[in-house]
Amino acid sequence: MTGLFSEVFLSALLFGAVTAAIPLLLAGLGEQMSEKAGVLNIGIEGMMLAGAYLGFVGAFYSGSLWLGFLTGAGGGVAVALVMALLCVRIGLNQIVIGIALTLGLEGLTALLHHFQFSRSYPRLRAVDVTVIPLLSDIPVIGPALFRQHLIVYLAVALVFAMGYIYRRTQLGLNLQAAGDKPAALDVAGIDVVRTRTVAVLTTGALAGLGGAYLANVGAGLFIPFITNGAGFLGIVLAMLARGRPVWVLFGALLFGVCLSLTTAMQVAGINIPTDVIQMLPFLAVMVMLVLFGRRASLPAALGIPYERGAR
Amino acid sequence: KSIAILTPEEGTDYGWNQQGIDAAKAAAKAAGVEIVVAQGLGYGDVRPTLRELAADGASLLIAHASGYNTSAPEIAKETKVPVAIVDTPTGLEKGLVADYTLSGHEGAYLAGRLAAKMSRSKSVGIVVSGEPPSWNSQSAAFAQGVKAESPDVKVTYAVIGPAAYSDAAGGKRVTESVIASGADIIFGQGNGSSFGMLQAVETTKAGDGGKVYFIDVIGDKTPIDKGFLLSSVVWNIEPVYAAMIADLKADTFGTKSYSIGLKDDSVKLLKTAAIPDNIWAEIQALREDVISGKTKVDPVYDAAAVRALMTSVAQ
Amino acid sequence: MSIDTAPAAGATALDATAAVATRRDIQHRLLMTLGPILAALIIAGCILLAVGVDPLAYYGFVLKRGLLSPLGIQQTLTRMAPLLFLAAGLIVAFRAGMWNLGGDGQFLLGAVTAAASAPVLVEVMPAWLALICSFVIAMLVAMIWSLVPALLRAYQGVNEIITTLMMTFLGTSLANVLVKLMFRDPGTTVPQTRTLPVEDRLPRLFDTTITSGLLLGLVAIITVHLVMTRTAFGLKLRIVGANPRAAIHAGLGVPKLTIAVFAISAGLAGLAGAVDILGVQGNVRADWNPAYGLAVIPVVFLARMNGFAAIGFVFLLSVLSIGGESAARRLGVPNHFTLVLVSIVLIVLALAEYIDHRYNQSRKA
Amino acid sequence: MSVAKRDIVALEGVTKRFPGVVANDSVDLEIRPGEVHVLLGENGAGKSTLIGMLSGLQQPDEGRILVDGEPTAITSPRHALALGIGTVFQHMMLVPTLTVAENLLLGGPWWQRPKTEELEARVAEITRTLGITVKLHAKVSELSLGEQQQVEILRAMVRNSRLLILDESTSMLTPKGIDELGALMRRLVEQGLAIVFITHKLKEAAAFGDRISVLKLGRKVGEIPPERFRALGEQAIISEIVELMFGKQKDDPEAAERPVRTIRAEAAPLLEVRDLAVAPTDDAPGLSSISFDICPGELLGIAGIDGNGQKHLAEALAGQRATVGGSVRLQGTPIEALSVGERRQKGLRYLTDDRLGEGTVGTFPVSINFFLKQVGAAPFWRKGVEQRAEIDKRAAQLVREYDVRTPSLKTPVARLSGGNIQKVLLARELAEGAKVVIFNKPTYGLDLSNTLASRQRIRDTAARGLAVLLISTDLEELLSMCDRIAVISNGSLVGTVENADDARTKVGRLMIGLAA
Ligand SMILES: Nc1ncnc2c1ncn2[C@@H]1O[C@H](COP(=O)(O)OP(=O)(O)OP(=O)(O)O)[C@@H](O)[C@H]1O
Ligand SMILES: Nc1ncnc2c1ncn2[C@@H]1O[C@H](COP(=O)(O)OP(=O)(O)OP(=O)(O)O)[C@@H](O)[C@H]1O
Ligand SMILES: [Mg+2]
Ligand SMILES: [Mg+2]
Repeated sequence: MTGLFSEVFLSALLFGAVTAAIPLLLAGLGEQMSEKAGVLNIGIEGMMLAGAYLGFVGAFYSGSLWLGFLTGAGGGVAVALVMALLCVRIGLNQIVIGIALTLGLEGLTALLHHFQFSRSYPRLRAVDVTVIPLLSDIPVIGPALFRQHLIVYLAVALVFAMGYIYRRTQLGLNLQAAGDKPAALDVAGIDVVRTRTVAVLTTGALAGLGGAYLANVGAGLFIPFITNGAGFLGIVLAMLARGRPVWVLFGALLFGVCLSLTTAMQVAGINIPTDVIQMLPFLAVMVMLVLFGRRASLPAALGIPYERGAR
Repeated sequence: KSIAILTPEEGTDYGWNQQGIDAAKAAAKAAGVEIVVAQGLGYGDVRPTLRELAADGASLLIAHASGYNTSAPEIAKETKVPVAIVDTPTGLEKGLVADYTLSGHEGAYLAGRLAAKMSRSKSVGIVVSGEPPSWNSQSAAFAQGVKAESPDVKVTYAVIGPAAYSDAAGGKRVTESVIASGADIIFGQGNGSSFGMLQAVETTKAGDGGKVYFIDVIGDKTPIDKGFLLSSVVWNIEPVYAAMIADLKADTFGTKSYSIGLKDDSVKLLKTAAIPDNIWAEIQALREDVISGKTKVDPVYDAAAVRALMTSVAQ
Repeated sequence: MSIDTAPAAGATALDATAAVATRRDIQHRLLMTLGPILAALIIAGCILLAVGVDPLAYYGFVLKRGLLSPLGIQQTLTRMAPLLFLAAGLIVAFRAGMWNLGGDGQFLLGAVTAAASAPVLVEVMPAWLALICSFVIAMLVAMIWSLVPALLRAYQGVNEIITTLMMTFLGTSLANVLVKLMFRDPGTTVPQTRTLPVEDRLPRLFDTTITSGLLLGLVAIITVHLVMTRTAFGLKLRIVGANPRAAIHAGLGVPKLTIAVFAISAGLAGLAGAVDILGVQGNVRADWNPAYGLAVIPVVFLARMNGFAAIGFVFLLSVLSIGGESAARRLGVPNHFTLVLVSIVLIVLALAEYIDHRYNQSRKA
Repeated sequence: MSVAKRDIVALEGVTKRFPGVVANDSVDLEIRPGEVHVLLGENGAGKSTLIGMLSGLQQPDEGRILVDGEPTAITSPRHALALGIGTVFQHMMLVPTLTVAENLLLGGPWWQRPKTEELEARVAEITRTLGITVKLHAKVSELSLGEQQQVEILRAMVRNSRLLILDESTSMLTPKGIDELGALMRRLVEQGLAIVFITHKLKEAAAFGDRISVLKLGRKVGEIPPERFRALGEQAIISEIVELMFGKQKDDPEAAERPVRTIRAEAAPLLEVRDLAVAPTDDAPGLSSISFDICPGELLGIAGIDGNGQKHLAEALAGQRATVGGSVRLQGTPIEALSVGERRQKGLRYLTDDRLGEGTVGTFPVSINFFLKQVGAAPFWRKGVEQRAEIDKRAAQLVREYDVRTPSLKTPVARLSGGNIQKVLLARELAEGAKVVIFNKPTYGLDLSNTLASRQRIRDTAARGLAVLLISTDLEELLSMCDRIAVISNGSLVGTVENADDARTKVGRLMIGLAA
């Protein structure tokens, strides 16, 4: 089998794994922030779709990928704004609104695509990569990991930035308090609603960015339902990661690698039904849960709207 | 008098749905009947739509998806309105159910020959988003064509994933991997995800630094091509629908299966500027051989069989 | 996410004033449901206008095709059957405080096993018995599928949102594998299970095309409602849901109840799959996933986990999806618009409930 | 009025309404530096609501609040903090998953790194003057309730409050802790702070206060200004308060005599516990070799500082917590292997200290909460089907018998006042078939009249010949009721004392680790 796998191919596989992992990573990091602050954000799939659509529109009409990422993040924020308004400010049920937003954006983006692109199917140019000197010369790993678009490095850097925020800043304390005991945060003089709103909007920005990456870099185009459940995977990753950004990264990479493994096995001509291979990442996670499935430490106030002085 | 066609997705995909709808429109126009298009119905339950169309007076319901071949005959019996279904040659019923099994395998075989002739790297790839029978038969025939042309040419087969019809990112990712494994011609089948494949072809260089070419199926993506489309196995379903309408009028509906093939150009290979004339001439000669029966191409519909075949031709 | 106990109260009211109050309450409820729907239709109408479609014509078709025409209403009622089972399953889980988000996986596995067993069984036994056996098999398979999340939650405290989501991804894949590799109909090239003949399926009601699965669904959801509100078992589950620590304090076997909740909830989802197959579809095709579960979840919340209210909302959802499909076709809007419509209706209903609640509070103060 | 003693905060005609209740009804109040202003009143009198408005959690519906003489709308907790109003709330307001230091740091500008060093220095300074120690780097969830309360007081200090509000802050403290808190308050007012101190214990009010205001049903019904306060002795103050609160003259109501009961010495113990052991958890030490007997009609008290294993003991006896050794016999039959329900069947009852957390289901009607531990039992359920008429009948009976004040049987139990919720629990646990009853802090958070009523219930229980285990952190309560008092410390019983004249000192010695 080794003969089959040229260096170029292996590195393409790894590259593919990273490309598939980045949207999951961004969605997972975003969801993690909401959950930390006590908001179960089921609408993240809708935020990703909004990001994918607007991100593509931005990149396509401006010709600039960066502008695309910006509009994509903006799209996610716009949806998050609705969520923040309805679920954080006035305290509607987060699951109802989350699912409704996801359904609505599935429909809306498909509708817009139909009227706008369903005849022309525009596609973007190839993505410019930033080559990291020296590191990119490492065989196999180099081209896969160190010849990526700048946003990929930024996304990975974000993991560590988030870790820093959570552990070392007042904002991190605020977020954790908002999720574990919002009343305590409130009497400490920090507005819980504002803190949670910030968290939800950040989620929207990250999910939107993830969607934009998926459309602009992952696919190079937009089609309806392009996210294919990536948002829900993000929720799972965030919950598995127990508040640690690094674990979101690991989880996202696991999924990406499993996807590439599927391709690798097929190219190697191993005759296993794809449906079976496709179950691999989920099976892996389930096995992990069964083996190490200690109590997932979710924030105590997760899913519960905060109202000052309510009893 | 009117006929109705039902498709799972919108008829703007330069593929299965669009070819079906365009053909039905053309056939209806030629026959002077009205046409009702019900598109984007999804792969769920179409019985409500079938019943409604029947109640609205359609005299033929074309259920243009293999997913509809259980519900449509049932509704035909219930409402006594004739239906046409796909991929079910055994389901014929006089006056009620006709089958049209569309397989472009003959065309795919030619595409395989073409790809083998044109591949610089002696390596071609097949990327599919799922494994429905009509795609399987083309994947298999394509591989057979490649091997018939030159046993040295490597064929790589990759499925994006189950129900990955809209996974454009997956299409791009898998296609890029296949290109990295050496392929410089991609035979791609997928609905939404085929645009991802196209994108991969357009943005990835082959191993020798040259262009990678794409061979499409069913529809004609020339209008949106950026110069990477090598060919397409184009299906023209209009003759099938025309024959159905004729049979309906002649009271012979439901007595035969309809199909498409190279013979009447209902399956044909698209000629693009990327194909040199001499190679195109050779392909045309091969086409004659297939039509005359000198070359036999048997369709393989089963996914497991296709994968077994791919394993055997991979090396 | 509090569990509402209102239906438990108020039921003993029998005297005249209470009857008047109840009637006013029902009127109020109706107003608070129809009002928001109207508002949602107006908002969605603006989107229609924006894409150049006459909203009145659109809604006209929705009403006509989903509700008022004999054909339309029959389709609507038929569509309700699996949704009712799913809603019943979710009511059990949500009232017991367990977020079973794995309905789609359980539904599909139930559907596949029902589709695999029924055509075989009808050949060896009377059709009615075969149907019953298939229902039981579907239910059991779905129950077994829920065992992993149930055990993890009951004995390890692993959050069930993660596990049920994972199991639904897995279940969808597994259902495909089963269809393609194990239960495939050898008689066709299309990857699907064998087809249960129309005459062996669940009988239709009277002379219509409405499946008797509708009745089963109604029975299921009403039974669930009564069990949850009127029996000791239902009360135990509600205690677990409302305050798990109180359940332990009161000596309830929380782990066992947890497993029971998952089993019942998943079993009902499995039955939902079976009723769709045995009543309507007749077989399962590869890659088939109607994803009903996702739309039913908010519906159950909006109904405040009340079975009767859920019936109403499921009806609404069916009207919108059947009528919307038809209207979209006639006016050249992509079918996806139905999703937008449903989403807006859900959001506006949730908002209306909030405003109503606020209004009541300020009136009391 | 002297210039130096200008009000820091004054309330003028403040009214606050909630759905169905007027929590504060045009209340006037002056809060001055250098004074401990004690707020008294029954449960629900509106004390905490008043505090809520001072700390920015709520806004008055009518009236105004003056800060330094200026009418000020205190719009948010942040605003209150900025005005120098620091509050220790009745309910714990710490984030359990953060460390003490992090909790103290909460509230800083969001973009900054927490200023840990600065905090440490400041805390060191404050704790030195206050004479307390805190574990800055321990997680709050690992602290005992008493320690948590200290952290909250510390937090108010760290923020440089000019006005410190303590809402029932002594409820979790030991007698020694209470005295220390009293001394601390004294030092603080001497430094020029103003303090508002809320308590249900009249002795504390008399001992620590300078000025007393009494609330009743949301109205201020009386005030004892400092001049009068100093003029009166403790007894006089208490009887004046009692008159204000209850309107009838009565001497120190808590000093009810312990009725002399005779326990037949030869009677076999109803409950025998031998060498009971429980594994430790995050928030409490494990139990080791706990042994004691209780005879019919006997009232055994368990004294000790909160968090020394009392809850584990109660839960292990009730069957809610797994044991790792030892035996429990009820009327001679071993019950350690039985489940919660089976033990209840045998007559073992456990009245939890966590009324809303585990004792009741807050959203369920009062009627159902009477039968939470009997779900499925006849005659309230037949063949598993709820018999609503039977339930309502019996519930109505219990409501009458135990004087539960509830608008209706259908009212969600969480809407009731703490005292009334406690009555529901008492009714549930003492209903037919009880033989051994464990009371865990039965009067915690209750006002005077409810406390007295509950204590009477407990005495009556023992008088009926039941064995009673009374766990309490309130030494006075134990001394006034028990036959014997055992002291628990760090998970084991360090001694048992007959409740005779010198019991107070003996128990006190045991509690601080000396031999009796
Ligand atoms: N959220 C609420 N909504 C409506 N009424 C309430 C609410 N909370 C409390 N009440 C009512 O206010 C009254 C007093 O409640 P609170 O909890 O303050 O009582 P309490 O004074 O502690 O009682 P007790 O003296 O018996 O301990 C109760 O009779 C209750 O019915
Ligand atoms: N957020 C709220 N919503 C509704 N009612 C409330 C609310 N907060 C307080 N109340 C009601 O206002 C009244 C006063 O309550 P408050 O908590 O101020 O009493 P309290 O004097 O502090 O009693 P306790 O001694 O039990 O602490 C009670 O009847 C209570 O039920
Ligand atoms: Mg109270
Ligand atoms: Mg209070």
